[in-house]
Amino acid sequence: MVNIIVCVKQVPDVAELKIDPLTHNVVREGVPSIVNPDDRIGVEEALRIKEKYGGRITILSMGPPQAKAALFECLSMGTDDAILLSDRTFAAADTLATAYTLARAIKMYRNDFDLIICGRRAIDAETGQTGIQIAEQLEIPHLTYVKNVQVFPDEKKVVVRREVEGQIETIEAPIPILLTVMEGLNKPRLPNLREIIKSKKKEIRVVNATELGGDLSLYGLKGSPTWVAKVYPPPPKPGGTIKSGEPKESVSELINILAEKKLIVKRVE
Amino acid sequence: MMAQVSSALIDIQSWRGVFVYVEMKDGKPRDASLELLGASHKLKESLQEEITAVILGKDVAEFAKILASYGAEKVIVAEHDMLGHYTSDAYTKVLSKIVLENKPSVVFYPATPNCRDLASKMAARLKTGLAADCTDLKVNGNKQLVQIRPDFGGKDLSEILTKTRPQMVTVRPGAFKKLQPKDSKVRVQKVKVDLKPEDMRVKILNVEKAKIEGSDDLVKSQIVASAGMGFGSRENIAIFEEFVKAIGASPGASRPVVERGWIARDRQVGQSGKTVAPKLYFAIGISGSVQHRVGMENSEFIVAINNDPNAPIFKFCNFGIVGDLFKVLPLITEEVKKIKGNSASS
Amino acid sequence: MHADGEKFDAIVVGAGPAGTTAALTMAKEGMRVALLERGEYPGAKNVFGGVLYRWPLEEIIPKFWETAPLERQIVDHRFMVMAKDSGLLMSFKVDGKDKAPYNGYTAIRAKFDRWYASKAEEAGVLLANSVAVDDVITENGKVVGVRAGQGAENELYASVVIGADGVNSSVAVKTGLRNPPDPDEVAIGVKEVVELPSETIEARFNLRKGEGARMETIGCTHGKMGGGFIYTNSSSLSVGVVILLSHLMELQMKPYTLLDEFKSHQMIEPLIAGGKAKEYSAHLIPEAGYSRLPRLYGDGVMIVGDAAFLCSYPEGTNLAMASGMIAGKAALHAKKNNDFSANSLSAYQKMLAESYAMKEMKRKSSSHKQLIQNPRLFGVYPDLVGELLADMLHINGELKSLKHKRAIKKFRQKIGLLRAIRDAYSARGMAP
Amino acid sequence: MKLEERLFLDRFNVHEDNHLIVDTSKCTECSLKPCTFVCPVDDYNWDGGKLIISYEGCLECGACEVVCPFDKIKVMSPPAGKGVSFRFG
Repeated sequence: MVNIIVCVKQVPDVAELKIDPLTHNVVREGVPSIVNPDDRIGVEEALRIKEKYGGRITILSMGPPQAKAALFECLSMGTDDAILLSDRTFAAADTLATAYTLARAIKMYRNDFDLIICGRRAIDAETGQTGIQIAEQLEIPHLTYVKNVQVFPDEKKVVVRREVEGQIETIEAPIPILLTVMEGLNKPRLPNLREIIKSKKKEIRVVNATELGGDLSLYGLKGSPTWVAKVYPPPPKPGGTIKSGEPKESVSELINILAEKKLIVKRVE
Repeated sequence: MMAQVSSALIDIQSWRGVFVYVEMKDGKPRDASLELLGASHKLKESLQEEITAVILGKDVAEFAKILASYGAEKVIVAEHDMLGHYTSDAYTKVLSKIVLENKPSVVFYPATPNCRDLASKMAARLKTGLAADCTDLKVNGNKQLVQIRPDFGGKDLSEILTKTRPQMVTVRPGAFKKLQPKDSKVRVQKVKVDLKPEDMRVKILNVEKAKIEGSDDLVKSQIVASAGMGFGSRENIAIFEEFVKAIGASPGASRPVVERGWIARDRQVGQSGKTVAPKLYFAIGISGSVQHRVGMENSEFIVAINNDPNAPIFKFCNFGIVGDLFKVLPLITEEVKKIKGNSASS
Repeated sequence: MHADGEKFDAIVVGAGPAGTTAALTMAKEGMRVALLERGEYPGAKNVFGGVLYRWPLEEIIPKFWETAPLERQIVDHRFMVMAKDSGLLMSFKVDGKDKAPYNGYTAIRAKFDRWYASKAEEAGVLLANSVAVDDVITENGKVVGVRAGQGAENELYASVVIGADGVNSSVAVKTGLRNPPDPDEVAIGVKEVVELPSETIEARFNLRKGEGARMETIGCTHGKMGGGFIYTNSSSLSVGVVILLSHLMELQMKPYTLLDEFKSHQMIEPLIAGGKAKEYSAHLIPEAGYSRLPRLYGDGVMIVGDAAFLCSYPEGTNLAMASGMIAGKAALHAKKNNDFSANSLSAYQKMLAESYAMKEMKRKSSSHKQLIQNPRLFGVYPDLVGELLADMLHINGELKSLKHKRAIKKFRQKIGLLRAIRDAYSARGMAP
Repeated sequence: MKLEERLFLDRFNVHEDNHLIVDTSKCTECSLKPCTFVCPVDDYNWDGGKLIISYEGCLECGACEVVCPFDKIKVMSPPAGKGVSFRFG
C-alpha cells in the first residue's frame, strides 16, 4: 500500500494566451483552463504506482472554486479523492505561502502519506518552487527533475532517476518523500468512460481558510514575502539586420556575428 | 511544521551585503555565476554593499582567485567531501548556516536546475522570498531589489519585491555579462563545515551521462535549424542535412515539411509541435507563420533565410538573409566547416 | 454482460440543443440520464448561424431569457440579393419592443450550450464531457448501450440510447437508421466570428441598444444552392457562407474562397470593416429535407436533431429542441410501460409528425428538390436583378421608358414569365 | 485573410493519432479529388502523385468523408475532448 498525494494546479492554457495589440497586455479572458501538464504526469505516475502496490491517491489543489473542473479531470483518470483549498484569504499567495497552505492541509487531512508528487513547474508562472517548499515545510526530503521512479513499499524507500543537465543521477531515498516530475516520465492516460462516470459521484472536499485554521496572516498575499509590484508587456525586440545583397557578403557578415557571439566555435577534438 | 516568520520581525537594516552563490560545473565555477558577479557590480552603485562569492564543493578553495578576478570582493569557501556532488540536504544545511551568520541583504543564484532546487529549499528554510528566473534586476529608491521576470512564457514582465531578508533571486543565465577579468586582491574566508552522514537523507547510487532519445535533442540543443517549404522537394533536404551536420544543430521542420514526410513528424517546431528556445535558431525557407513562431520565438538569436523579402520571419529574426537558400545555405555550410577546422566534413 | 458497469435509464449522445433537451425532459421526470458530449464542453464542437426562437425552449425552461447567455434580440430581418458588383437589400423591422421576451435571439453556441447543459445537470443529468461515442452496443438486435473507445471500461449501458450526435452521427449510422449523408443531402457552412464594438454594430445595422439583425443573402455562391449570412452578436458578427456540398464539388472551389468573396463584396465589407477575426469554423448542415427523413427510432434507440436530419432553414435549433423534447417524452412513456422496443418508441415519430416543427419542415422542403435543380434562383435572378437595377438607376440621358422596355426584354430572354412563376412557387420554401 | 492566420484563431488540442482515416488506394483512380478542395482548412493536398493528409487543423466538419467518391475517408472523433474547440461556435 502506497498512499500518494498529487498536488495539481489549474492553469490557463498558455498557448492560448494572446497579446492585445493595442495595450500589449496579456488577454486572459476566454482562455481555457487546463490541468498543469507536469501535474498530469504526476497523476499518471501515482496511478501506475497504485496499480502495482495499491493505496490511495488524493488530489490536492489550491485555487478558486472553478478549479474543481481540474480536480474532476484528475479524478476521472482514476484517482480516489480530491481536496480543494479555496478561500479569498489564500489568493495572491507566492510560492512560500502556497507551500505553507498546502503543507498545512496535508498535515491536517492526509498525514499518512508515503509520497507527494508535484509537477516540476506550472506553465503560467514557471517558478518550480512550490513542491520543494512543501517538502521543506513538512520536513521531508525531496527530489526534483524526476524521470523514473521505483517504489519499494516494504523497505520504505524509493529509487529515483533524476535528470539534470544531461546527467542521470540514480538516487535512493526514504519514504515519505516529495518528488517533482517532468515531461518524459510517462504518457498520461486518457480517462475512460467508466472512470469518468464514477468520478462524477466522487465528492471534492472544499476547504476554506477558517476550516484549515492556523494563523490566517500566513496565507495568501499577507503571508507572502514577495509581491508583484508591477506587470507590463516586454519592450519590443529591436529589429534585426536584414541583408538582401550579394549572398557571399551576407554570409560572411553572418559568420562574423556568430563567431563573435561564440555561437560557432572551433571544435576541440 | 515550522512556523513562518512574520516579515515585520525582520530588521531589514541589519542585513547587508550581496551574496553570489557560485555553482560548479565541469570542475570550474560556472559562467552563469560569474555573470552574477557582473550583475552585482552593476547594482553596486545604488546598493553600496560588499559583493561576496560563496562557493561550496569538495576542493574549491583554489577558485577564489578566479572569482576575485571576476569581481568578488570577498569569497566564502565551504569544503567537504559530502559536498562533492550536489544534494539539497547537504547544500542547504551548509549554505543556510553561512547566510544566517553573515546576514546578506541579497543572495543571487544562477537559474540552473540544481540552483533552482537549492534556492527554493533555502527560501523555505529561511522563510524568505524567492523570485525565480529573473531576466533583469534594478534597485529602487528604498534600496530594495526590483526583480524582473517573465510570466506566461515571456508574454508579460513582472517586477517582484521582497518584504523579507535576504532577498533571494535566481537569475537566468545570459541575462548579465561577466566583467573583464583582472587580478584583484581578495579576502577568503573558509568556513568550517559540519556535516554528518545522517544529514543526508538521500543517497546517490550512480551518476551517468544521459542518453538522448528520439527527438529529445531538439528541445535540449543549443543550436536548432528548421527547414521549411522553401526547400521545394524531399531531395533538396540533403543540403539542409549537410548544413545541420556541419554546424552541429538539431534538425527541425515547419508543419508542411513534416506533413509531406520530408522530415520526421516528431521534429516539427511550432504549435502542435515542439517548443524550442536554443541559443541559435535557423529558420531556412520558412515564412514564419504564427504557428511556427510560437514554437521558436524565445530563441536567443534567430537567423532567417528566405527568398521572399515580405516573409513575416524577417519581422522577428535577429539576422535575415533575403536570397535563394540554395545559394546561401551551401555558402554558410562551407564557412562553418572552415571555422570548425573541417572536422565535420569527414 | 455488464456486471460492474452501471446501467442508466437513458444515454443521450451529444450535448447540443437536441440532446440536452431530451436529457432535461427525461431527468425532470426522474429518469436516470447520462449525457455524453465529445467536446471539452458542450458547444465546443458546434457551429451556429441562425436564430434561437422562444419556442420551444420556453416550454422546457420558462423565462429562459432571464438567465440564458443570449446575444441580441432579433428585430431586423434582412434579405439581400447579391450580384457580382451590386446588391439589393431588403430590411424588415418588427418586434422592436422594449421588454423581453422577444421572439428570437442570437446566441453563441459555446456559451449557450454550456449553460443549457448546466440546467440539465441541475435537473439530475449526469453530464460527461470529452467522451467520443463511436459505436452502439446491441444485443439481439436491440440497442443496449454505447461504446466510446476500446474495452469494457469504455462501455456504458442504458434502456434507451438517444442519438443527438449531429449531422455526422455515429448512432444513426451504426444502428442503420440512416446512411452517412450524400453530397446533395448536406451543405457546408464556413464562418468567421468578427469582433466589433457593440456600438459599431448598432450603428452599422441601424439598431437600438441590445437589438440585433439577421441577414441572409443569395447570389454569392456562383449560381449554386446556398447563400451568405450575417448574424449580430453582442460584440461580434457571425459571417458565413453555406453551399450544398454537391454544388461545391461542381464548382471545384474552396469554401473559404466563397467566404472571402462574400466578405469583400461591397455590400458586406463596410459592415465588417475594422473588425477582428476571432474564430474560423466549419460545419455540415442537413439539407436532405422532409422527403428524405430517416426512420427516427429502433429497438432501444431514437435519433434527434441534426443526427436525424431534422434541420430546416432557418429553424435548426428549435426543430432540434422540439425533436429532443418529443423523444424525451416518448422515452418517459416507454419507461412507464417498461417497454423500449421499436414499437413503443414509434410514439416519438408519430408525436413529432403532429408537431408544428415537423409540419413547417414539410412545408418548406417539399420544394427542396426543385430548388437544388434550379440554377436560376441562386445565379440568374440575382445577376439579373443587379443588372436591371443598375441600368435603371444609372442616369445617362436615356429615357426611363426605353430602359423599362429593355429590362422586360432581357427578363423574357433570360427567364420567361412562366418559368418565373414556377420558380417563385418553388422558392416559397426559402421564405423564412 | 490567409488560411494559416485563420487557423491560428482556433483552439486545437491536437491528439497524437490522426483521426482522419484514409485509404489512399483509390486516389490515383479519382479524377476529381474533391477532398483537396472542399476541405475548409486544406487538410488534403495532392503532391507528386500522393495524397498528403494533415489533421492538426481539422475543424471536424466531415465534408471530406461525404465527398469521397470511393468512400475511403472516415473522420473519427478525436478522443478525450481533443481536436478543435470552438469558443464561439
